[in-house]
Amino acid sequence: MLRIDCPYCGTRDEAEFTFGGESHVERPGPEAGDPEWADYLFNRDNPKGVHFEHWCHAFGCGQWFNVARDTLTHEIHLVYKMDEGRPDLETREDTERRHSA
Amino acid sequence: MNAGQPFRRADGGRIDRSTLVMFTFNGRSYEGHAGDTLASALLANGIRTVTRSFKFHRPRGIFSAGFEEPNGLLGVDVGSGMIPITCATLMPLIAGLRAETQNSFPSVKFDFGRIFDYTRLLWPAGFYNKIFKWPNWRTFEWAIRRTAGLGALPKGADNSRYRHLNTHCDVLVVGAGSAGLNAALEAARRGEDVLLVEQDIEAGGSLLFDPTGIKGQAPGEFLDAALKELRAAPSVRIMLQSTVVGYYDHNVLTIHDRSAAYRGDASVETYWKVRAGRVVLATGAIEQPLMFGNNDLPGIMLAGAMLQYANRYAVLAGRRIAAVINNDLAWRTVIALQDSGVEVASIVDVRGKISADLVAAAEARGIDCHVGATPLKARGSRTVRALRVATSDGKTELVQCDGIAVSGGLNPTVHLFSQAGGKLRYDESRACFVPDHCAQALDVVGAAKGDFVMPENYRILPRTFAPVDTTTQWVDYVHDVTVSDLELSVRENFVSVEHMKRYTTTGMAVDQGKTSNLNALSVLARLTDQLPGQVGTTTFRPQFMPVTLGAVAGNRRGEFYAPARQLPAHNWHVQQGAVFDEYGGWKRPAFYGADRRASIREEVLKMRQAAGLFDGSPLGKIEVKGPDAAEFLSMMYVNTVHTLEAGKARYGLMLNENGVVMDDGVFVRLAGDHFLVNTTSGAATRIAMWLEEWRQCEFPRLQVITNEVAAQWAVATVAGPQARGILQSLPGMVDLDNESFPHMSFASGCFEDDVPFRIQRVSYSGECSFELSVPSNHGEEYFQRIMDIGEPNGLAPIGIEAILALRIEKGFLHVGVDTDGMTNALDVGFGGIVANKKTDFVGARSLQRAEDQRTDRRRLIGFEVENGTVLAGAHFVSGKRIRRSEGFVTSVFESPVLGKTIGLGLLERGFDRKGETIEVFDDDRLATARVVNPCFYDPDGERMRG
Amino acid sequence: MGHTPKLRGYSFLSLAKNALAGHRRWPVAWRSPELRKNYDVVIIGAGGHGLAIAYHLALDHGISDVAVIEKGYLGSGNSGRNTQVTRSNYFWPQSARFFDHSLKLYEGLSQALNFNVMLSQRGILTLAHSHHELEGMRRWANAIRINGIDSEVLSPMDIKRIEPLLNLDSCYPIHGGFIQWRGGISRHDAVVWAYARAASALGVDIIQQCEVKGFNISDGRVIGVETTHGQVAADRVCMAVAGHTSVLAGKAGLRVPITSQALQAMVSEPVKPCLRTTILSPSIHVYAGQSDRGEIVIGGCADIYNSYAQRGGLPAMEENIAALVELYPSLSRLRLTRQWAGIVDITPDTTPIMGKTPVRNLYISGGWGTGGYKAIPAGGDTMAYTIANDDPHPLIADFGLERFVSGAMIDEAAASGVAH
Amino acid sequence: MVEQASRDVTIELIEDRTIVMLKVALGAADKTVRRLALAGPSQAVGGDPRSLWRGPDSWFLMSSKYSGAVLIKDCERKLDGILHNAVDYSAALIGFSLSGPGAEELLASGSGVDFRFERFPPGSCCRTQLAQIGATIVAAAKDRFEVFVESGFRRYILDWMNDTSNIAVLASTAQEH
Ligand SMILES: Cc1cc2nc3c(=O)[nH]c(=O)nc-3n(C[C@H](O)[C@H](O)[C@H](O)COP(=O)(O)OP(=O)(O)OC[C@H]3O[C@@H](n4cnc5c(N)ncnc54)[C@H](O)[C@@H]3O)c2cc1C
Ligand SMILES: NC(=O)c1ccc[n+]([C@@H]2O[C@H](COP(=O)([O-])OP(=O)(O)OC[C@H]3O[C@@H](n4cnc5c(N)ncnc54)[C@H](O)[C@@H]3O)[C@@H](O)[C@H]2O)c1
Ligand SMILES: Cc1cc2nc3c(=O)[nH]c(=O)nc-3n(C[C@H](O)[C@H](O)[C@H](O)COP(=O)(O)O)c2cc1C
Ligand SMILES: [Zn+2]
Repeated sequence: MLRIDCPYCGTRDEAEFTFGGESHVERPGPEAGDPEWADYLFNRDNPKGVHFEHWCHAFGCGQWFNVARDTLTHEIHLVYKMDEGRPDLETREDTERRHSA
Repeated sequence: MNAGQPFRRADGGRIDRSTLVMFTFNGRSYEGHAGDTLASALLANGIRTVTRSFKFHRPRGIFSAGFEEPNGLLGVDVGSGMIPITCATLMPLIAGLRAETQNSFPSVKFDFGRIFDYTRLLWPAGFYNKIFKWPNWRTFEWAIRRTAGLGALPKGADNSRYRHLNTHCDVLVVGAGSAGLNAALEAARRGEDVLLVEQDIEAGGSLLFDPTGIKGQAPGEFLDAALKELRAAPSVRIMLQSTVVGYYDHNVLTIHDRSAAYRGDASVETYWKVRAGRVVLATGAIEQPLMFGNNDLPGIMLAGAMLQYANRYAVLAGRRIAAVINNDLAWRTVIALQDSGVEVASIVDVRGKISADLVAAAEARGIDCHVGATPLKARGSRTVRALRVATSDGKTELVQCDGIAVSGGLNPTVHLFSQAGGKLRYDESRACFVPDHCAQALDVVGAAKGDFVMPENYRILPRTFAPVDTTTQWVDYVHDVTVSDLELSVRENFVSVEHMKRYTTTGMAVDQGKTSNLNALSVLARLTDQLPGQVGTTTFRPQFMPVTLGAVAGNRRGEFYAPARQLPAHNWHVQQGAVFDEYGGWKRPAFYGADRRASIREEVLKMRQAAGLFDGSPLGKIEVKGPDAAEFLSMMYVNTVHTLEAGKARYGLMLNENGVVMDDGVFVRLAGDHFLVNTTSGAATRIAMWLEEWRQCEFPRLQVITNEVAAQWAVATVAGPQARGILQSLPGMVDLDNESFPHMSFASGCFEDDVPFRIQRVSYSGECSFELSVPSNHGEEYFQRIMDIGEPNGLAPIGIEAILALRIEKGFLHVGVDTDGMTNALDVGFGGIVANKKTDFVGARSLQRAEDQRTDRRRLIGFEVENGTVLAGAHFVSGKRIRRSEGFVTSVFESPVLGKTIGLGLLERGFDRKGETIEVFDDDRLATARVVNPCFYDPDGERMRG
Repeated sequence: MGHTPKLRGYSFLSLAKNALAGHRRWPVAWRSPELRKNYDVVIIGAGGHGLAIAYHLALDHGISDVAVIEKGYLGSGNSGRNTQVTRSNYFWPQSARFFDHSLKLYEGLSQALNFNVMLSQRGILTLAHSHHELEGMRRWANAIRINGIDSEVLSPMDIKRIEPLLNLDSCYPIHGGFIQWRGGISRHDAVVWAYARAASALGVDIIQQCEVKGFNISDGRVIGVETTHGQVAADRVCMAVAGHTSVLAGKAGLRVPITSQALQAMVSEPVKPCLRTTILSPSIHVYAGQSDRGEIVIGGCADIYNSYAQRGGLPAMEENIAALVELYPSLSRLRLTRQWAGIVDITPDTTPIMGKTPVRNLYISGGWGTGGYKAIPAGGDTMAYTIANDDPHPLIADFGLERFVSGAMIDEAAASGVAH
Repeated sequence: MVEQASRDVTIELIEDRTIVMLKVALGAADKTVRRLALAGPSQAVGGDPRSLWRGPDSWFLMSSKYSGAVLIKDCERKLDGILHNAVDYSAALIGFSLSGPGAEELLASGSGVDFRFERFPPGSCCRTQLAQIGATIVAAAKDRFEVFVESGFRRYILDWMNDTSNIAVLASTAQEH
């Protein structure tokens, strides 16, 4: 069970959250061609490693926020707010290398 | 010595001799003491053969004294039914306990199933893959199925209660042996809050039986002092009879707590979920058996277990035993055994060189020592009588004994460590796998870490099998896997440890290989010329010990399985004779009265002829406010939003980004910057979250906020020719006449009794219809008030089924019923609205794809049945011999008003097929129907607008 | 499907003969050859699909210069960890045709491969918990019937007769359901091993413990792969790596509409026969049946987030067990022994992705999600055809990647909607 | 009104209170807090009206003195120029007061939040999942909590609390054997 650190409420159980998939996906305008639109609709980063994704604290404060989580270890490196761009984990200081032994 | 318990020592042990506990085994009565386990009590009574093995029905006896037990898995009844596969070594002896052998017929002493043992050669590992192919597997399956299964489901209802508990701690210490106690003490002294969890009925681990002192203290003294200090510390909680069974992500662990179990209808099992800052695994180590001929005979037991029976339970597992061992530590155990009254006839150590001190100590006690000897085969039919040994000088010798203590060394209990994602390392000096590293916040201490001994005091020889018939050397006792099975697996190239596991099923039984995995991979290593470290282990997974399914479910059963809401006027509906059903998480009146069909029909007629009162409270209501509210909603709806005037409502359709219809409903402009979005009942929460997701994630620049307000309001929908008159009579009601309050209007106000209300004129039934909202705490009162006014005018309560029928007559869409996961806005007749919308909206771009624009898509149509019966779910078909589905019936209603059966459906090219007669297929029956406009009743909407 | 000449050797007679010889004469089930530098076809992933493709290439198309390259042990992916449900009760004709072809191949598989895969057609019983759900199920059952596949709508009483332990009046009362009697289970490992044995006998090289790390692509055409054992040249390459499809396709510069999630399964202690069919409840999200060894095999919804961890989380497990106990109260005293997970490759419309890719001579068989076990025989057959002819087999013509651009999705979830 | 009492926990209905749900634009949260003296994150503060933090952009205002209309008016006055929406939510929620030594354990049966005194001292407020449904929980005093859920769940949550506390009593009696 994941324990996710809501930036507003603190750490809570996975069951309180909904998962929104990849973050920072650009929505193309209506003028996009079919391939570009299909890419936006269906193709997602699906890395084995750090995934930038968004979650909503649905049973808590109702806020969406971003999470950088490793899909192999489930380790959460960073939680950041919706309006922040995709971070560079190497350079950010507040990256939490949680439990890294 | 106790006459009733011939193998009970005269004194010693931690049992309560003053309390006799009666129990039965296979129908016969026996006695034991409080503090016994079922296993120790059976042994005290001299019961050797407790069960028959799974595949070959060989006699088996108690093999261990803990959770690693592979044999003593019995049916046990302590007042909650005969529970199969209960571990006798963990089961506390309780008065009135009934135990049964499960896998034998007619009795455990004589079992016909033994035929499989005598024909053992025919049933090697994976035999079923090679045969039973002709004519097919099912021909044989029924018979095989009957022989499988370790026990049978208990009969009767389950009278135990189950619950969940969540908890948090700074440090979770798993295991209360010396290592765990020390870890708990240290943490407690630092002031951390500690949860110390022990699966046994008392704390102590090997302190309870191992006489070796700890830091100069006798084991008992250390234990008492430690417990005293821990019990006095306010930040320490100690849980007994509680097994940590799962180690999940982010240091969440689960505990199966049986401390209040086994008490008939007062039993409670608790399933804990612990969130631990740090975890200390002090889970000890499991002694491993050695492989030799007939090493599964009753009477053969792990050496440490024999010591535990002797010292903790005062039970002799044999009167004159042999010991078969491969390490120095076991010498200590065996000598301690002798000191505890178990006569040790001889020690057979497979190693060539042993410290003279050990031999001297043993010989001083009169023990015959065979150094560098090889155990060959145990003798005996239902219990061990002798052991044949090849001595170091090449001779064979027969050691007479009634028990054999085996020790193949210890193997750390690393299950939880592995579950946590930890990686293991093979430690050659200890011939076992020890924890290496793990990304979660945990420490491993004590025997679990491999710290049971210094290597120089251990000198273990890697385990191997004996040079005798490998079909008689057991590796996995539960699944009856022998060394020869492993050989076969290697011969056939199942050489990956994972293939061997699956091919032979080693380690896949309920004990998950606690005494077999290490031996199996040692054999594999030997057969493939590898080191065990190269072979590796299979994966440990939850559960560490089998957990009752009921405990995992907790009290989330019956009415608590899925929470359902009650309507504000629930009691009123009950009084009206409502029959309730669950719709989208609400208990709602399906209809009123006894007969489903008749009631629905009658309610429909009443609504059309006079008026109906329907509870629409579950409809979603979301307020959307802000200067950009209109722009936001314009993105969310297919429909145009800006042109809507304040106080007016508009019907709208919402799509997902793939163009598929998600929801429909009416939205109201309360004021320039303030809207009220009505959603369907089933989608209320989903749409509220959908709007928030777009608002927060995609359109944060828009100045808009949303409030989900549905729970505040009870909604009484009053519709029908008499509706206006009835509602107008409510004192304080706004003017409802058609000029001041036409169709699709909204107003709010306050009744004379100060109850605020909102009213909107929208219709799902096709009648003149008003949705009146009052605060939900006034719901019941207002339903009654409206009824009082309306009853003389023919007002009747209307259930949801009638409403769903009424809307069919109007051809109004029911999203999710008349649409499926592929229906787009164009398929439901929104082509014109889409074409007219000038701005972007969610799903718009998808509708431009060629696929979405195809005219042969399945479109929403109406139909009238011409011939036969049609039910929802029937298909429109073409073709005679080979049929092809052209779509399906989504809704049907035998309309009393129209006097015919009508329906809606999705039909290929549906918009172009008006007037066509089509075949309708249902369960091999055919009917015919004519395609018509999907509005059957009052097509011009005069009643609705009138 | 023709019989493979070399595939004899497993029978009652041979078992008896070998027993007399102490089982010392059994041949290897498959060879473990060295990886060569060059193959006509390289298949990545020795799951059921990869192995079945290789088998059919060799058997039906005479292409046996084939390597199946597997990063772990063969069957270590989802084929070796699934809940074995085999059925063809699909809604859309394209799916039904494909999956029924697969079921028919399953029906003859033990004989064709001379290996008992233990196909047990005890029925797949889908439950409806409300009046309206039953209408939806009737729609589904009729579609199946029109597709020429068996399905029978059942009343609650029929269901009680088939599964007496089901609680008809649970919190989700059972209003009815439908059954495909030809549906059932078979033994997952046996299927993988049977194909491996057959492919190996036909000359296919199965290379285990060797990971494909990248592709050699020249002029938009694949010419080989890079592996942990070195470079391998190949005329044609097929990816059959299930949960790892995105990662591997990425190495060829492709983006695919797949997310990888952990789908869990779990087993109870083995008990005497108590469940006959596999029951499946789309609205409670659980399915369960009893294996021939006696364990109750339980599955349900996937963990909600992307994962490659191959282990299941707690919420989904609890959800599945609570649902099971609600449906079968008499299982409450049974115990759970093990819980595991596989990484499933989920597509937006839950239909697989099969066929060609934008890279020439690179083929894909993926997106099997929660339901590709039942597709193994047909997947092997049709992909082998596709690779041999560089043209999609008619049965899978609609399963290509193009559908995501055109919008021609085949959404089975709309009709079925549960992981199985 | 006492709804239920087991040996270790008493459940009482919280009656006669007004609740207003206030939402503001996220960017204006700080200003709002200042103007209305609202509770900070994860807090419940104030006399009457008191404010319960629901999230960075939302509060419940509760009062036993003022009507919803009065509270809403007050918000409108003080939040002039700030995008906000204050709605009467009094009927939407049902509140219970849980008191006694078993109260914390009762909550712990249904929620993973750490309700121990040191971690969730009086004045703390959280929104969480309790027995699968959304709940707002306030620590009122030692061994006393307030729980607010949607009023439609009244029957469900009462039955659940009753059943759960009965099991707890059964478990602790059994242990005393
Ligand atoms: C718990 C669970 C239950 C399921 N239940 C059912 C069910 O009841 N019925 C059903 O029909 N389906 C079911 N499925 C789905 C089914 O198991 C899969 O769809 C199917 O097995 C996929 O087969 P495959 O051969 O494509 O993939 P896999 O069997 O996963 O094989 C892919 C192989 O590729 C290997 N690989 C990956 N990357 C590389 C690389 N770079 N180099 C070399 N090798 C690589 C992997 O190690 C793996 O062995 C279930 C799945 C799970 C997880
Ligand atoms: N002779 C033997 O059989 C034997 C076995 C193991 C350890 N030892 C000795 O014990 C000493 C080490 O003590 P230790 O504390 O490391 O081990 P220990 O065996 O004394 O204690 C481990 C404790 O952990 C408990 N436990 C294990 N898994 C658990 C789980 N999942 N949930 C709850 N409880 C669990 C066990 O019931 C046991 O009480 C060493 O001196 C070693 O030589 C002897
Ligand atoms: C249908 C099926 C039945 C299984 N039955 C058992 C079982 O009875 N005992 C057991 O230990 N594991 C059983 N397993 C689980 C395997 O041990 C193993 O966990 C699974 O194949 C995944 O592999 P892994 O755990 O090594 O990753 C079963 C797996 C499947 C797919
Ligand atoms: Zn939050």
